[in-house]
Amino acid sequence: MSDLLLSADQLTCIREDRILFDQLSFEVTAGELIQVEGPNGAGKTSLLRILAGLSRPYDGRVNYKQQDITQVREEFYNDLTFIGHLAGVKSELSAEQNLAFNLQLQNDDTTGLEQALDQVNLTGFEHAPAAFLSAGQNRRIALARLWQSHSKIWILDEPFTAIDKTGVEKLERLFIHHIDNGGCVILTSHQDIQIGAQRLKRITLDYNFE
Amino acid sequence: MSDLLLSADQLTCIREDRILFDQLSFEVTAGELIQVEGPNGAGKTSLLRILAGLSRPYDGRVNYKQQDITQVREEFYNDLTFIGHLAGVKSELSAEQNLAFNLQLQNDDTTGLEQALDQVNLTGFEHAPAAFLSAGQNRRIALARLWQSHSKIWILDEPFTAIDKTGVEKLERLFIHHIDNGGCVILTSHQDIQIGAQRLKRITLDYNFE
Amino acid sequence: MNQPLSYWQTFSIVLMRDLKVAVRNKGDVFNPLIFFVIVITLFPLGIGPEGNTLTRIAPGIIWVAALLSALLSLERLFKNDYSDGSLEQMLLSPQPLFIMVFAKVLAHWILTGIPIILAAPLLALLLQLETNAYGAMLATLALGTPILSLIGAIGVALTVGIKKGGVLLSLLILPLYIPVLIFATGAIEAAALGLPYSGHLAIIAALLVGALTLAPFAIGAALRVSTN
Amino acid sequence: MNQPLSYWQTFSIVLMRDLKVAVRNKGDVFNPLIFFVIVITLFPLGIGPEGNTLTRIAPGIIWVAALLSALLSLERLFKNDYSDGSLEQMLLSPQPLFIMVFAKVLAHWILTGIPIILAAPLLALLLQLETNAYGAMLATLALGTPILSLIGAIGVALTVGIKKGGVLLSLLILPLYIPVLIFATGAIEAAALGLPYSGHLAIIAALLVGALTLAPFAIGAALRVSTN
Amino acid sequence: MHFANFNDFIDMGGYAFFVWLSYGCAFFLIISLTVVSVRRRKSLLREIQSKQQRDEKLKQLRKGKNSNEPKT
Amino acid sequence: MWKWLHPYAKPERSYQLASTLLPWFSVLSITTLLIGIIWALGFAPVDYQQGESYRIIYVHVPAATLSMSVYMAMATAALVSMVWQLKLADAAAAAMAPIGAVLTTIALITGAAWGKPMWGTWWVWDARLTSELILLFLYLGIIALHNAFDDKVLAGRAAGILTLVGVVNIPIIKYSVEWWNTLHQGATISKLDKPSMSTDMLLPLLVNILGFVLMIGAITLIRFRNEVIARNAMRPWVKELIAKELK
Ligand code: HEM
Ligand SMILES: Nc1ncnc2c1ncn2[C@@H]1O[C@H](COP(=O)(O)OP(=O)(O)OP(=O)(O)O)[C@@H](O)[C@H]1O
Ligand SMILES: Nc1ncnc2c1ncn2[C@@H]1O[C@H](COP(=O)(O)OP(=O)(O)OP(=O)(O)O)[C@@H](O)[C@H]1O
Ligand SMILES: [Mg+2]
Ligand SMILES: [Mg+2]
Repeated sequence: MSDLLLSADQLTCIREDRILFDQLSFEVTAGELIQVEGPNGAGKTSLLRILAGLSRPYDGRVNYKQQDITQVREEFYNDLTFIGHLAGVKSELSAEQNLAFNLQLQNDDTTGLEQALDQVNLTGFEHAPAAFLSAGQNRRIALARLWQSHSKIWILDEPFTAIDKTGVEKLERLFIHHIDNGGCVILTSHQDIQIGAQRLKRITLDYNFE
Repeated sequence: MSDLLLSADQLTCIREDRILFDQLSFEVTAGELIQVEGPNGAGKTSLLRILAGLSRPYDGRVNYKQQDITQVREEFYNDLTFIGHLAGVKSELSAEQNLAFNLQLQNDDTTGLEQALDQVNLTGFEHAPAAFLSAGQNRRIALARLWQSHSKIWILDEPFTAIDKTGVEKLERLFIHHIDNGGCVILTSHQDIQIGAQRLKRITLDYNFE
Repeated sequence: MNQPLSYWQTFSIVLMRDLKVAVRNKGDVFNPLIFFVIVITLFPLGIGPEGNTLTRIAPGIIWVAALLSALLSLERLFKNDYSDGSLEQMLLSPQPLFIMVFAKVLAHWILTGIPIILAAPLLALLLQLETNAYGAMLATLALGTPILSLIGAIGVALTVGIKKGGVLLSLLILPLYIPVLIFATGAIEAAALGLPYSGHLAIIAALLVGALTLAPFAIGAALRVSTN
Repeated sequence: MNQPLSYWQTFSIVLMRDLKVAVRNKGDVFNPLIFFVIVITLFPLGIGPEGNTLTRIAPGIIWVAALLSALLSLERLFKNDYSDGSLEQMLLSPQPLFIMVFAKVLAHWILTGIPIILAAPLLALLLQLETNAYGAMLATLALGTPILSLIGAIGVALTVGIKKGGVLLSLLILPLYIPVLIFATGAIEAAALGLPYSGHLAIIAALLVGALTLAPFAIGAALRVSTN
Repeated sequence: MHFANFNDFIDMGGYAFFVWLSYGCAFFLIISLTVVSVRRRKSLLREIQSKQQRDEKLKQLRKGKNSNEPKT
Repeated sequence: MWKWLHPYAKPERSYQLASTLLPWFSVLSITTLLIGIIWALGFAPVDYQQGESYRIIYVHVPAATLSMSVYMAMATAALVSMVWQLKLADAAAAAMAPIGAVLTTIALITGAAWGKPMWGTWWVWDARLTSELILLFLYLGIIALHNAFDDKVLAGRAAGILTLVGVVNIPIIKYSVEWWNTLHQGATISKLDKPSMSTDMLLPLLVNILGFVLMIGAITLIRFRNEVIARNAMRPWVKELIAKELK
């Protein structure tokens, strides 16, 4: 494999004495779109947070380009964009200020904020505090970042939540564009993704009651 | 119309000096399922909160059985179940305690909690504090209430958020059962609803830019 | 449909739920008390351990500490309920709002007022309060702390929808706490000098009755406004 | 990809953002100050208006009030960021955490410490502080309030993932504030008596240097643990 | 006229600082409140106007977009 | 009374009414205040006890007396808005709060500046002084709460509730502070007791009080108009107003 970006190595996650997944290993290379599937409570969010280094697995490790992420934190985070259940949008700041701050933290390009906001249909709302926007518009502020992101690895926990249909389509096109350019996307979603099956890799988690 | 449950009378909603909807009137009778549609930020949540009496419209009024809801608050709320963007689940309490409390407040039947929790696939998690459950499981605790509800009017803001596919199907079956029994459902969702078009009435909101 | 709940049932359901939540958050039960103790011990540290001065100012310190610890714990009264949406559910319930609100305030008092009353004698000892003022101190705390919870709840209800929270709250309600503070410390000082203090107590009791009857409605109205 | 940010840029971006948020929440700018003022006025009300006693205890009151108002405003340092997910984003940023944390603490101090320092002379007037103690009061506040923000931030970072919030926090950090309190009030009292107080100031300055070097790392580590 | 000369008037029988401080502060506070209130009106009107213009612009923009969308 | 008021419950009408009244109030208040202040500073006789410092009374007393009247007016407006659901009453209350706060501040500053030469200290914990300070806090609380809401209508209602709760407390605060003060301090400051004034001292004071009332009226009208505009930004008449005024 030429372009191995991220690999999970024997990950085990135990929550409240329940084994969510055990010795889970997989690899993510450039050009892959991975959907983590499973019913509610299967452990998707837990897996994504472990992959992003936000929580520690009970056992096993996560490697970024063959190196443990806790060793190469700075390089890894420079190459990672994570959007979780919480959007990371400050309700006091405007859409534009929020986006600029998030991009700067990530060493991303902050020219062309307006185009990015236009992509997520927030033209006209750039300067209103996020508190004045709807649930979906708040998620859109967080997602606008993706259009400016230079990082290869995108980890997205239910990115389509609260987004309307045209928005979902636009996001899907962006994902394809991203993996075509050598990136990878790891996401969860309970909605079906309209991307050709050959491009989509699935990781299925299930209740481990056996 | 024999069974007029709820009617909106010339509702106007203005947020941040933008008119979301103007002079909106419609009626909801028993046996109807109404989907409020529109892109992000169109005003769906605002409309549902006005219908439930949680916020006041800029102009116009909402009637429950021909009477202004602010006049007949007690009867109306006895006949209403509202689940919003926030689930109303206390993370310190267990699923069972949460459900029991919500049902009691609503004068609903509190025998058979376990069946209700089983309906939403929470068997085995009844006694764990909600903080230990996943995003979808938390929503499920809130939704479990619907199986025990005696109220006719259900107002649900994006009830399918974070719910997996089998969960969504089950909910749709429940909605049909409810309207067959003389209830009505008003909901928003960005996902398509698999209910025969003849039973579904749509209210479409859009940006008022024309 | 079940039988509608009686007022008393509604009251006890809400009360029990709030107590349950507090017990699950073990900290909630002890923290106001510990804050009270810490604030009181800060004073000898800040002022110097001289006995005379401490005895003079002991009533004031005890009451100011009680006030601040009520204040600090008030946030939790509605804020958590607001941010997880269960306040919304209460507003949408057919049960009368003022009863639910009253139950919540009572739960707050049980969790903050009572521990303070129980701990006060010990702390008075540390501050070398005059021996014959203990009775007055306990009586004023018993009558006064419920007023703190009731009036405080109005402030919390008004600010519950606002991000700023904490500090705005104190600006709103501390001025309203001043009469309680003055009468209560007055009573304790009178008792320390061996003077009668039943007049002060009567006034505090009157304030309590007033707060009990008016506050629940004000709180309810405030909640409906600030969750709009 | 853009040029990575320099330390200084990261620092100023985070600082400016926190100040912007505070200015939007107009209240955030004035409220800690107003709390400070109100707490200070509570004491004369609780203790009685007698000038002599007030003068004796003025340094203690001013410092206890400063401590409490720092404490009450601390919550906002990380809590809001945690609950809207932006703390998570900061932890996932390639920028060094201790710098971002340091910028946040500085913003907190600018918004609470500086107003308190500016208002203190006026309040000292109300409490009839000895005239020759003003200099010492200002010096101790200038050196001491940053320590309050730095140490407080450790406590907030540790409790940010926990629902209980407020009161647990005070339990954690008030004990750590005690040394500052003792040396600061000691210095003011010495100055009031016309004694030299540079020794006390030196100790507070040493505490400040210690806190400045160690706290940002402690805060960063605490954040990683408590958001796990 | 109560005062013999202008200097006496300014001196206020030795209480100049306190008297003029009082009058000065009162004057300053009232005038600033008035000025702030009067200016607020203009800025309010301007705010509303700019919002209206923004809405207008958006209307055009969206119309353009909606007619484009089906083609792409 | 209600019938007479009713047409003015419409925002547009009350805006127009405020606009017609404003010039009258402005002109009258400025002339009255000018007369009063020149009289007070230059022509009123000197007080044999306090010397010229007593001239502070001519700002101190109007500001102090009216600081409380403004609060009562706000409370009345809040009550009206609550009982009759009259939204404009909230706007009036909101318009008055900053004025009350400014008056209270003036009373405090002038009082302190008078206290220094008379009592030798800027501040004592006297009953009146203390309750005036608490009144300032009440005002600041109401203003802060009002600013904390983004929606003007909600802000008005929330501030109204607080105002009403505060009005219940004002007599209690006043009473408690007075009572508290006398217990500790046997000898009260006798100079605060109303001195029996000679008419040539009293007259300019009355003129000044009238001037302050008119001035409060004028500023209230200015601010009231702003509040009405802010609450009706979407109405056509505001659009017309904008079209007329900003060209
Ligand atoms: C910070 C200091 C002071 C404050 C806050 C203050 C406050 C007040 C207040 C609230 C009133 C209004 C009474 C009412 O209408 O019920 C008042 C009236 C008055 N004050 Fe002051 N005062 C202060 C200092 C002084 C000083 C130093 C003097 C004179 C030596 C003084 C002389 C008067 C007089 C003569 C009145 C009018 C009395 C009356 O009509 O009842 N005040 N003051
Ligand atoms: N608290 C608020 N203050 C001011 N304006 C608001 C507020 N909440 C919403 N708005 C405005 O109202 C509009 C509609 O919001 P609403 O939440 O009703 O949208 P929605 O249709 O539910 O959208 P979504 O699909 O994203 O949930 C938003 O565009 C926003 O500009
Ligand atoms: N903070 C926590 N403490 C203890 N257990 C937890 C915690 N969070 C989650 N769990 C447990 O881990 C399991 C998996 O949670 P997770 O959030 O990963 O699920 P998920 O697959 O993302 O579900 P959803 O589709 O609902 O988002 C849950 O069933 C829950 O029991
Ligand atoms: Mg999840
Ligand atoms: Mg919505």
